[in-house]
Amino acid sequence: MNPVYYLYLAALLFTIGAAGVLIRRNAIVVFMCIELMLNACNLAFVTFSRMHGNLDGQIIAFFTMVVAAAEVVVGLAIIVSIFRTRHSASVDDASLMKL
Amino acid sequence: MSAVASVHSLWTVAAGVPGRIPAPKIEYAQLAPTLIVLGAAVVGILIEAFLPRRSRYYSQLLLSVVALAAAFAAVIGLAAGGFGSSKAHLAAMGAIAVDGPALFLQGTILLVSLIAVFTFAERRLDPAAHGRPGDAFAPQPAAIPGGEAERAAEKAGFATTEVFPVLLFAVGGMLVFPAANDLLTLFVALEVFSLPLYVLCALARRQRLLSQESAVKYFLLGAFSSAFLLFGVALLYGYAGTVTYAGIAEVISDGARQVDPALAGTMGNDALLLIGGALVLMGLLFKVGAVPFHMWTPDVYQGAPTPVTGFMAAATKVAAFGALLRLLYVVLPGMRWDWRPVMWGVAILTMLGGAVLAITQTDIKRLLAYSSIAHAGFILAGAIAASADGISSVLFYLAAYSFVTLGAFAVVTLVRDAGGEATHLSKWAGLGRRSPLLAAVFAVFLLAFAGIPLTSGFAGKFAVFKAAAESGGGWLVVVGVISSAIAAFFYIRVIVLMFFSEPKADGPTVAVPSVLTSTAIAVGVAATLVLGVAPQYFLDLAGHAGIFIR
Amino acid sequence: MSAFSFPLLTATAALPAIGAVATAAVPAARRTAAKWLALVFSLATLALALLIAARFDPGAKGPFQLTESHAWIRDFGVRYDLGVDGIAVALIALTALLVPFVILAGWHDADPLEGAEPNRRWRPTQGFFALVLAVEAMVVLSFEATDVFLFYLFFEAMLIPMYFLIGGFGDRAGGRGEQQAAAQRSYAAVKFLLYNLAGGLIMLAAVIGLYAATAHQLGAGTFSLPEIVRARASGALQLGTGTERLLFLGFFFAFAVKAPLWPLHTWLPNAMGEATSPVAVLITAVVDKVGTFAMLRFCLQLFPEASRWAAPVILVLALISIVYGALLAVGQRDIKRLIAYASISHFGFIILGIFAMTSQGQGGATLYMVNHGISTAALMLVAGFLISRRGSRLIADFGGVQKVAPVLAGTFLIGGLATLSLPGLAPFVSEFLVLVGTFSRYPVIGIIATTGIVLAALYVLVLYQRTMTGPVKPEVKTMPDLRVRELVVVAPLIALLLFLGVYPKPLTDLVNPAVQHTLSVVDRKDPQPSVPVTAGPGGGGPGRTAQTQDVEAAK
Amino acid sequence: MENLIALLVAAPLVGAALLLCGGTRLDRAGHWIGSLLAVASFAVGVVLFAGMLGRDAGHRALHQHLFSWIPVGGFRADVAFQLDQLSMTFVLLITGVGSLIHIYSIGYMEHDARRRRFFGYLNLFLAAMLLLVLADNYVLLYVGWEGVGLASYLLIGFWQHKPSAATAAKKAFLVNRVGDMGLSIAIMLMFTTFGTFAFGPVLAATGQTSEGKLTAIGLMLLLAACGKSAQVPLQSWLGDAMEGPTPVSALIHAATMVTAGVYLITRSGALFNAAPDAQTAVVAVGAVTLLFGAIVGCAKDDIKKALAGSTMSQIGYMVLAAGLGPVGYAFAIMHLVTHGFFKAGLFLGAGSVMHGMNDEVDMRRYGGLRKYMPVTFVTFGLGYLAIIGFPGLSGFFSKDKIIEAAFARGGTEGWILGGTALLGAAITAFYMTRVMLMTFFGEERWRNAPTPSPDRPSAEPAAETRGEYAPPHPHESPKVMTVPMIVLAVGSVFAGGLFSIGDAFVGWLEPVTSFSHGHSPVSAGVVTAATMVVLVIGVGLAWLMYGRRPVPATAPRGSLLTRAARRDLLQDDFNHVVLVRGGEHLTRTLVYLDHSLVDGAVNGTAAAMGGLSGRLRRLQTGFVRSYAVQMLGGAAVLVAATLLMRGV
Repeated sequence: MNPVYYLYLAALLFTIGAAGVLIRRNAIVVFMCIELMLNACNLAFVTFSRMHGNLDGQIIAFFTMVVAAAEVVVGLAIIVSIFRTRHSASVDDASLMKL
Repeated sequence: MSAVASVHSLWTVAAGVPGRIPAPKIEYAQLAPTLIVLGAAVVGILIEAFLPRRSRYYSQLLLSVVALAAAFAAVIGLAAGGFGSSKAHLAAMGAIAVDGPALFLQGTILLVSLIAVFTFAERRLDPAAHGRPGDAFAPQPAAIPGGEAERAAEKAGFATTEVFPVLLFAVGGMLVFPAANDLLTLFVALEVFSLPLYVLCALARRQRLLSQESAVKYFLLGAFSSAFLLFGVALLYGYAGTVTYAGIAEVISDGARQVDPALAGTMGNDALLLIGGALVLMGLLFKVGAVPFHMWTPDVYQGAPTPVTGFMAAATKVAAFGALLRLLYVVLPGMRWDWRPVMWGVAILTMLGGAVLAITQTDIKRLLAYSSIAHAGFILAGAIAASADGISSVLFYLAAYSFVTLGAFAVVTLVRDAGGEATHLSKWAGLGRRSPLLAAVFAVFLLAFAGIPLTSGFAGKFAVFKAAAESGGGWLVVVGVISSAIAAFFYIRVIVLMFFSEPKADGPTVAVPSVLTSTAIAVGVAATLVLGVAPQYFLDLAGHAGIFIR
Repeated sequence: MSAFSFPLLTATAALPAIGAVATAAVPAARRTAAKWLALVFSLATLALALLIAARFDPGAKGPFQLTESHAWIRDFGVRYDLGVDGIAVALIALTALLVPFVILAGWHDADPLEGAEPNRRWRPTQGFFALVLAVEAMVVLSFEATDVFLFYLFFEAMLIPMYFLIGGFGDRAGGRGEQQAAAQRSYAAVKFLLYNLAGGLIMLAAVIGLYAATAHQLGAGTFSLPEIVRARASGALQLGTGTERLLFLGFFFAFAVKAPLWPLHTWLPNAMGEATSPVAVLITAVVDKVGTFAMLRFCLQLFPEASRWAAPVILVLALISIVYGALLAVGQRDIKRLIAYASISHFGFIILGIFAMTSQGQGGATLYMVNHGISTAALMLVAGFLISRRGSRLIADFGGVQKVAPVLAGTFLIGGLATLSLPGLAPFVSEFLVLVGTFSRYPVIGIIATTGIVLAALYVLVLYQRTMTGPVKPEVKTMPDLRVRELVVVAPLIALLLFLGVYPKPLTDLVNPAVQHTLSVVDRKDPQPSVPVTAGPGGGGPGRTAQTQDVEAAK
Repeated sequence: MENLIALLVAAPLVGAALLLCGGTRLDRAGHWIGSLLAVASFAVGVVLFAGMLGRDAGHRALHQHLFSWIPVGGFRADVAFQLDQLSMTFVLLITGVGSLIHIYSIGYMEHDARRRRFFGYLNLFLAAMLLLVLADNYVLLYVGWEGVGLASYLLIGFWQHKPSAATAAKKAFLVNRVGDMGLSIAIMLMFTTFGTFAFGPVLAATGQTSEGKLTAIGLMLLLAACGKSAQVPLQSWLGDAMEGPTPVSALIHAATMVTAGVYLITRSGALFNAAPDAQTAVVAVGAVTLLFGAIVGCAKDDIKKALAGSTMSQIGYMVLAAGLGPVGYAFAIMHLVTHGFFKAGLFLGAGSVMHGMNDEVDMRRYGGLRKYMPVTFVTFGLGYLAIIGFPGLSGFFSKDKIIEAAFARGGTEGWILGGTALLGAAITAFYMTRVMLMTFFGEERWRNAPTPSPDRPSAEPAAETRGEYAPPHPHESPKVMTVPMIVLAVGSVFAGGLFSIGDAFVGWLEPVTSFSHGHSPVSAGVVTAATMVVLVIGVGLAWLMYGRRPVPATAPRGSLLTRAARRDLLQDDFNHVVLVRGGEHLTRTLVYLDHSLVDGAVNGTAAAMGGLSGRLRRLQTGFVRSYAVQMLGGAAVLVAATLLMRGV
């Protein structure tokens, strides 16, 4: 199978993720969409790695996972704390600062 | 030696398959600044875990100061050893560059961080609740604002001393960021310094709702942008088959050769290069706060604890511009004709946008945020000059700007009323009457922002505009000048407010800072004036540091 | 000048700067000490300025004397280059001369309000005098700088202390509320700063452009005026018509704002109206002169071709300034704004003289700068004394002052007569030279400009009539005459006006070589008379009239 | 000898400086110092005159070069004096009449608290006037020219507390400034044409340049002369100038300063001779003014204004004469000198009358005063006879010559000019007789004047305090006032005759002004006879109207011409409507435009920036998702732009 299809898939996933960030209100879901985007990147890395025949892409994918995990830790901490304060996980509620 | 060697051997054994992948060679000495800072951060975590609460503050402070100073000394040592010029090379298997710009920027970041640590550690400003000194951070960030737990924590005199190791982690990431010589390191460094910043933003003692909101905004948008950056990295990897800067640059300049013809569809595909390059640029432009990726800046600057804002505004900008410079000058010079016009547009938008938007601001921190956007535009003008002058002028500007910014935010921490810092501009009315010295100092910073001669702001602005003009960006200079004029308007408005308005009866008081914040402000003023009046030495430094290793 | 290694020029600028710091450091309670300190420093500066004038040799070769040169910011091609020509010497002397008077006249301007609660930190008095000295230092340096960048630096930097002087200290004007007065003051200060900053920033673009051009063509960028002039003369530096014109406009714009030239003038009436009189004097008599000075020194010498190209338009603008400023002065209801518009008219004359590019025009313009400084200082300071007595700036609030305070009225009249360029007083010499110089190249413009002298008479006399003559208004009945301090301020200025009106030769001798140098750089020669008269012009040598009579008898 | 010239100017200058800066210490002696220095200057003048007489005609001119004044490039203005016969004449007139008036003023200003200052101003005037006539170049002349203008301004407005005086002073200065504009343009023209503006070289070089240029210079000089000498169209200030104290009117606005225009034209004779068109203009101005002034003089009830109209008219004669060229220069100057005597005398007489009449100036409230002030009556009467040209008195000789010269112009022009001059003489006789009759003859109308002066308070300060009408007690003035009047009366009687003996005056001036006899179409005798006839007609008419019939104490409405003449032939109204009103509108409009347009443009830009900022701000909604949308959009644009650059 032509590896390019995986690239298309990656692009699609990335777009879905980005759209989700724009559309969804719940911070957790938004966050998950971002994770989806990162995973789309991973897919692209692995695909390119396969196409180029070197391992760089795969290694990068591992790194990305680690980073994403770290991001989850920090992100969840922040989201949970704001949820405790406001009893809401809607990102639209956090709009005190504007203009 | 033996300990280092054993750790090394452990690592190589763990990572490598003998015979197939060569053992990586790590130049520990040349990476010393980063390693010292990250090591200190780890030690800081251990302190949090094992030392009793009352001794944590001083130990953390001491540790941070010593670590940053030591790292700075290491940078100086490296520079003195010629790593900034003749001996510049790529360390850690080509992942990290040890060259002039990297060392200059690392030095700047370390100095800025050192001063930021002082402002982080300031405990005299907040009126002592329950007889306990309070810094700018929430005593128990996990507690619900205004809740029982928070009050108890406050009463017990808790302090979030974790901020110091967190800060050190961020600094560690920033040190790597401008030195990163491949896209993976770039991404990892980006996350390493971003994640601690997200946390730091959420820790304000007062107005915690705003603080948390700023953190969540910063986090979501930051993660969003780093996803774009990562996708850009993926595309560039797809284009070049490698993520090292040199490798990509080589592919760009030589075109697709020695490649499996079957892969020609992706390898050397210009669309991949262009889209990938643009997305990576976008990720960096987000960090420097360039229009149209600036939206987070005002909100985050306003909500974050002011010491953190100061640190962020100064150090992040230095690190991000360093990375941007390296990317533009090392990776993408071959496609200069593609990115320069686009970056011109971004620079123009950023200069004008920041200046125009700042006019109607009413909060001093938001105002400074928009001002930082405008400054990002000026720096961009120099950065895209595509000449050695461009590099050195940006380096100089960054150094000059970061001290002014730190000083300005340090001043902001001093003006307080019952609700904490009084950041609304109307409360600053008549400050010059109440506290002429403070107002004068702030005026100096504002004038430096406005680029009035004899301040560092002017020297920096002149340097970047000169570089831009010499490389054919005459109109960029004109736009820059116009937006400077617009920008002058709101800086002056603040001065008017401070000096020529009658103080309000219920106006804020000016807290008397301890030696820590005083030092920060004093260093800011000194740097502003010295770099303004006698910039030659520092221009020389920046000039010598103006060559990237490739 | 190697034999004389003492850095006189630096010292002249450094002294007031030191004075500023010293004055600012005086504790809050020792206000009077601060005043005296400032006065002493300004007098010492005057002494140094006179020393410069004494050391200066008008006949010496080379454009600049007493030069100092040190490396400064190599990366920007900037050197700390100082040097003076006759024009600069004259203007430095003017500045150093006026500042002591400004200090003396403003002796009580910055005193804290009576009944104000004592504030240990707030030291407006010290601040006022320190700022005045700071302005002096920067103005002197910008007169001395022969490096474009160095000049620019101080040209811009002086805005800051000026800004604080305008916005921070105003008349204790009754009538309006203190709040409203403060609002108008800060509006004026902001307007002043923004106008000038905008001008300065546009100039910055041109400065950078100049650097880029020199760096491109000479190898290393330079800002040295003599070097650039030399390079242009030798052909090593050719800017190209378009570039030169753009750069010229960038420079000129800044100077035209500062000078100020119509239609960039509207900041001046606000600034002069709201500032205290001594500060208004500082603005119009000292700081604004940097603008016209810079036109002469930088616009013309750096961009001779563009200057000639732009001259007709600039002359027309100057002409508009002259007439327009005068007409608006007539229509003012506020004494200080009236003087401000009068100054706009006068600056029109100065610019007219500069761009007429004749030796009379430029020599006259230079004298005009000096004379206008003195005359406006005299008029404005007396006006300030008047205003402070009545607590109002409105002309309509005065009347019959002459009867109660004859000395004040007399000095006011002399200041006014100087403003309308009465022969015998210094401004006449300069105005007449400007007119003659303009006329000899552009007769029509010269003639239209001459109407300025009628309009000047109109606004001065209307002002005098409405304030000083007529029945004594009840509010001015108890007005005291000039005090000793005030007399000490005004009398020397008037004496100087008279002296320079009767014997301006020291000044013309000082200025003429510099003007000739400028003209030679611009490559312009005076128009020759159509009928050259062989007999030496001027004074009557014996026998000449006998010859005349013979000619006439022959008819 | 020539070193004395500076002393002429220096003496009164020192006086002015002393008196104006000396402070109240000098209040008691101020008038003596002032008078003494004026007399000293006169004495120096006499010494110089004697010296001059001692030399032969070709070498009488003296020069004194003091210092180089404004040397810039080719422009060399020096402070240098030239004392030739023309200047000498003026010096003697100025210092002589000046000294007399100083002395007169001692008495006249006795009760004025600011007498010291008055004398200071008078001294200042003398100095400036002497500078004017002694200068050897036009620029220095210009200094004196404006200097006398200043002195005139100060003295007209001496009683500054009166708005009318202050306004009159301002008006005088302004109108003069218009003239001065002419002088400065003339100087500029000279400089560009000849490269110099010293009398000698300029006048010597008139032959070498085009007539057009000379005409331009001449016209500009004429404009200057019109301003200073109150000639049409710049005459409007002189009537108002009568607001000044009477000695001032006598000295400045009758005898000396107003004649400076005649001096200027005569001095520039060589230039005018080469520019006939300019001369024609001069003649026309003179002719028009002599009628204008005379007509105005007929209608005024204010004694000083009537005399002012007369002055205007007489100077019109002089200007007319000066415009005739070498034929008339000498006569112009001669009439100037004799006029100096009799007009100063008349004004001093008027002052004396006012002094005795509670400062009343309205002639309709005089009448029958000859009994109360005999000396004044006699001296005034002699002046009167002199001015109307009564045979044997000064005016007869000088005016007659001018009329002759006017006819000698030849052709239609000659007839018109001569006729005008004759008509002027008739009107002169009329209005002067009217003044004489209304003041010194008829019933004593001042005993029960019905109402206070209607149009305006009288010229003197006492008017301010005057409430109820109290009849004055006319009395003769003190010696210190009458003696100068007597001296001037003597001059009015004999000067003309003296000058005419053997054409002494013409001969004296000839080296400077040159002289040529004109060829009159009518013989001198006929002219003289005609003059006599019109004189009788004028006097008779006046006697019919004012001698036989009683004079109403309030002015009747009068004919249209009378009313127009009272208002200076509507010229002031024209000025008011066109210049004053128009100017006010113009300045008001400009002030408005300056605020709304020039300032508005800048403020508008600032406001637009603010508006833009306010609008752009709304993009910052506070919602993370909207930020993300914008970032995405930005990324898309960035990518698209990058692709576009490559043209992919």
